[in-house]
Amino acid sequence: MFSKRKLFKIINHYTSQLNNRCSGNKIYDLFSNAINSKQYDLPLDDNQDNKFLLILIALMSFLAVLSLSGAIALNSTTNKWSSGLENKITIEISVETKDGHILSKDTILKETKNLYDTLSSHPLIKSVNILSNEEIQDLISPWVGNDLDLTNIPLPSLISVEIKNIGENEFNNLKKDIKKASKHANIETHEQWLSDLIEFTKTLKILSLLVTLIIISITTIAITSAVKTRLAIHNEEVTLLHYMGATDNYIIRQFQRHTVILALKGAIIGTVLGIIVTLSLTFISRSSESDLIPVIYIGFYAIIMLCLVPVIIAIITALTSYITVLRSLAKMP
Amino acid sequence: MFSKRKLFKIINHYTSQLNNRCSGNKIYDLFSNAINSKQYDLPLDDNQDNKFLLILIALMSFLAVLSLSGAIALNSTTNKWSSGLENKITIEISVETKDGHILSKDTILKETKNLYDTLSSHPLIKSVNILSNEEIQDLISPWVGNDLDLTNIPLPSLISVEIKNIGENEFNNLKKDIKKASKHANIETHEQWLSDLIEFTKTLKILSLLVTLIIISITTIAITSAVKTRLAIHNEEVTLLHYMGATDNYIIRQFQRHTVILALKGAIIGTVLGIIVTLSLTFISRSSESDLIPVIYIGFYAIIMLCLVPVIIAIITALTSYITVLRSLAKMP
Amino acid sequence: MIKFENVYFRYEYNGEDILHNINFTLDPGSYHFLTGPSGSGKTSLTTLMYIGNIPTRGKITMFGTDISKAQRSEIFSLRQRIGVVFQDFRLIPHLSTFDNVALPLRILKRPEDEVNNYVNELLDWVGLGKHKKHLPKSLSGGQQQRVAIARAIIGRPKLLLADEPTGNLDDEIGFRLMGLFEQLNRMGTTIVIATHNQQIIEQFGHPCLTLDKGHIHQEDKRKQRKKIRHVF
Amino acid sequence: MIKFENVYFRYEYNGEDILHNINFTLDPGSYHFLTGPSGSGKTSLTTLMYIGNIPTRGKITMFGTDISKAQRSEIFSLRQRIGVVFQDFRLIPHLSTFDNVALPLRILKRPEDEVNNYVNELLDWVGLGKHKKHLPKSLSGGQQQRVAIARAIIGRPKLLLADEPTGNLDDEIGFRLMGLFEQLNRMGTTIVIATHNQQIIEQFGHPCLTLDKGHIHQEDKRKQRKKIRHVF
Ligand SMILES: Nc1ncnc2c1ncn2[C@@H]1O[C@H](COP(=O)(O)OP(=O)(O)OP(=O)(O)O)[C@@H](O)[C@H]1O
Ligand SMILES: Nc1ncnc2c1ncn2[C@@H]1O[C@H](COP(=O)(O)OP(=O)(O)OP(=O)(O)O)[C@@H](O)[C@H]1O
Ligand SMILES: [Mg+2]
Ligand SMILES: [Mg+2]
Repeated sequence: MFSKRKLFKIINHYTSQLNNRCSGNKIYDLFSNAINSKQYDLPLDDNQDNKFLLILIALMSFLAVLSLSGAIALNSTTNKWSSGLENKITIEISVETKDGHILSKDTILKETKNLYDTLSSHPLIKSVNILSNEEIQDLISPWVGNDLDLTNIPLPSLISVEIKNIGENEFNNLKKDIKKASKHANIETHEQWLSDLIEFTKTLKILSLLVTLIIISITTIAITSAVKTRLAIHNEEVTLLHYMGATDNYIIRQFQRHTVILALKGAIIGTVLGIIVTLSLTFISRSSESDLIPVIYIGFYAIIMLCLVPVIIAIITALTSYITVLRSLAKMP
Repeated sequence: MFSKRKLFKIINHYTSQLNNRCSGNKIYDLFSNAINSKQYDLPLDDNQDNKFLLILIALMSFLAVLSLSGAIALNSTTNKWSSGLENKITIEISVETKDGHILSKDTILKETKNLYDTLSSHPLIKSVNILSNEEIQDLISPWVGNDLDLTNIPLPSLISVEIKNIGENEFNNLKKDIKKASKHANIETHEQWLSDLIEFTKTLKILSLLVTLIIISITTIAITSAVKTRLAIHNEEVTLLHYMGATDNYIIRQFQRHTVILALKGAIIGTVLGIIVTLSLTFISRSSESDLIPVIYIGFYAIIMLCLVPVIIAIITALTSYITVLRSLAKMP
Repeated sequence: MIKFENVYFRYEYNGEDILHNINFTLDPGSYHFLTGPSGSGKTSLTTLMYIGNIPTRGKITMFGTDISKAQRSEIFSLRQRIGVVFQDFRLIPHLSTFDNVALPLRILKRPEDEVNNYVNELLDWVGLGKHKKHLPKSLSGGQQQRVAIARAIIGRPKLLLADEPTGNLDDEIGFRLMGLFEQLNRMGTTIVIATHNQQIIEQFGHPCLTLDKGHIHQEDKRKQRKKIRHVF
Repeated sequence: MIKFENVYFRYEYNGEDILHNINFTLDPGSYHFLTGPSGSGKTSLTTLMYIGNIPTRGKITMFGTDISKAQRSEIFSLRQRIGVVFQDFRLIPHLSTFDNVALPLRILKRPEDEVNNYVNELLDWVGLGKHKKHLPKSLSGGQQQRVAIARAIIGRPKLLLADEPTGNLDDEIGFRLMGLFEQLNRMGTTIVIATHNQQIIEQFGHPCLTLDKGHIHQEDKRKQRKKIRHVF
């Protein structure tokens, strides 16, 4: 015990020097407080509330991890969708125009050729591909059947275009260029359903933000009330320490260290459980054959991110208990 | 305050005399304890656990009321069924016998007459009623239609019999008598589906018993732990009272009165809520036209019974705190 | 009244004998001082006398009852005949001065008007008439001690054990209370006062039990020192 | 060192003035007794001196700082220069004797080996060498008081306030501790001892502040009574 104390004394010495140098730096204080103190003058540990707080924080971080990993999975999935679909458009020159005219095979062929030439050399286009008649037949065969001879029927022309990552303005320019090259071209982007999807994703993201906010509020409230209870229980001892010249920081340190350790314990338990559940869901989603269950993808970095949950909760706890204790100490003479 | 004390003194005087007379009567002690004490020497009221215990007991009695009223509703419904059906049997003399012969109209008529005579004078039978051809036509018309002329078709004979409340043995005797009177009679009791129903009801009753048991256990555990916490917090004061010659009863009274009042408060809140929910469900079930929702019937006496829930919870609380405090007091010198 | 025979005592927690082979008899109506240096075991011995602890070995007889053989209900009625002034007062923090003092009477189920009369009279006598409704924490040290004394004597105990009853009192009120103890003693109460205040011991000159590291010496200082009874 | 000018004080809860128009100055290095009957306001006055309460009216100057104008951090450093023996000890119940006494040094962030040396030495000196690891509740009343005294002086305070420091001690150890206070005083500590023990006041003969129902009288008993310094 002696040598430990000595060690802590040395650490204390340097950190207090550091403290003095950047005395305005409250965040730094916050951590040095929570880490440096080795001894409790207050019997904070033998409190029945502790277990409750531990479980609450474990639950909260469990929920936080689940909501976060949900958001991450959603994000990576929509990214895949977008990258797979967002930059592809299909241009159709249909046989029947909007005003009801039937285009001749020659007109269609000419406009297609025209379009292809324009697009191949267009700076915003990655690749252009005219669908062959066979490909078109494949596409429409589910509706008309395979036996139908299409040779004599005027087929629409379909051009699949992969465009570069561009902004909306450039995309509008591209649209104009296409219209210029072929006045009968219909541009089919995947905008509509994709924007629906993105809208939905946004809602989910807001929801997960909301969950996070609720979690933070509940954690803050729980810690505040726990610290207040402890302050009330140990009011006599706290007053005594005050009378003996203990600074606010000295007293705050005791509470802070206690609550931060408790919160860290709870948060780590909750986070580990949350990550286990997330990973299990990921594996289940991958191994399942059903199309109903989308494949969840949680990357390595995402898991690293999830591991930040306890750190964030520790920071919230440190801050909350700092402020709570300081406030009630300020009321003492 | 003074006159109140005096009043209590007088009550105390008489009850303590009563107590002395039936000193072995612990149950009596239990209540006189919980009711007589007017003053707390221990500051049991300013405890944060109180609110928790109150809510828990309110929840428990709410659940108890719901489970109880469910059981009552079930009971009254099955009673209605049973009283309506259990004592009625139908005797059929069908046109086609089991081995395929077709009975003549005369045979049927003769056997029916025979049966009616036997049953009318049978000591176990309340009433006998031969269904007229019109009644039978009404019964079978959903299958064969109204237009069919039944006059030339041999109709089965149906006798509806109301029997007295009898045991299984007597019922078997009755069966034999019927067989003797008409060898072609088929006796249709409502035994099978009714026993299924009764089986189901039994399961539900066991379930509600289980719920009640769980509620009692949780309540008991919660009160025990609450009392233990209070004993631990006020250990010094309890020891002091002991040293001053306070009997176990004197100390138990303080805890008991506190917990009983708390439990009564919680139980009344929960019970009132439970009864409100039950009555609402009853009215909804009656006003609804749908056949899917059975009409729930909760009588006046049933509601009186539900009002016993707080009383029972108060008794459990009184007993639990009595035992808990006594046990830990026994450990003191 | 009280008889200790070969009594040994240790606190479980500690493991060392605090009291060694204690033998003495206190007659009914006697008045003894219990003295000895700090930590010699005065409070521990007092605790045994109000059955706050059970001796590790030996036999204690109180009011003619062997306490190791007494039933639980007997212990209660024994304790109801004993008044104790604790060294650390042990007032109940949420009860007013009045209710703290009334406690023994309420435990004895005395009628409430009797309680009122007795408590008010005694509180006035010890100079706490103005502080009846105060909580212990808003009383001065000496006032708390007077509440503790009042609580110990309100029930007219057969045996009064006072542990350092004047440590926080000024001489005037201290002697006043010692005089009250004399009066009680004359009315038949057996009194044991643990104190290190030699002045008081000398002045009142009652026989003295002296503890030294857990061993007891019984000496009668009545012979050696002059009584100062004229104070009252 | 300490200057009270027209100080009035009341506890909010009570509503009556406890201290009336208190005026006095204590020079650095002085030694004063504070006396007066029980309930006269000794503890209340002491509380004002360690800034445990703020006067209702009037001005208190400590170490040259007007405490009503002092900043929070100044108050902390003022208090760190004051040692207090509380009348009710106020030991921290879950800390051992050692840790209780070490507390002021730890608040001052003294090196841990220094803390060890100081505390062990002092505890041996006050006769608690064997009780270093005991919790307050397993100490006798006098032992607790000695822990409280040791805690007050361990930090070599500039000002020592002791409220009834010998109420639970036998004469021998009591005088021993009073001697320790003399020594501290000779080394420069200003000392104020609230006591009703006239014997001690007479024997040590320091100037005496007498409180009576909240009014103060300053008298120098040094002239009237002979000093008994030969005890040490
Ligand atoms: N609860 C306890 N657990 C363990 N040891 C104890 C306990 N109470 C007292 N002791 C020890 O027993 C010894 C005697 O203590 P006791 O309180 O009886 O002394 P005392 O004569 O009353 O002293 P004082 O005059 O200081 O009050 C002391 O050494 C003390 O440390
Ligand atoms: N916290 C408080 N709230 C209200 N009144 C108080 C409080 N503390 C003390 N008093 C009152 O103030 C008066 C002075 O009390 P104080 O403790 O200063 O007296 P004291 O001189 O120390 O007495 P003693 O010698 O008995 O310790 C007393 O009448 C007391 O009832
Ligand atoms: Mg003692
Ligand atoms: Mg005082």
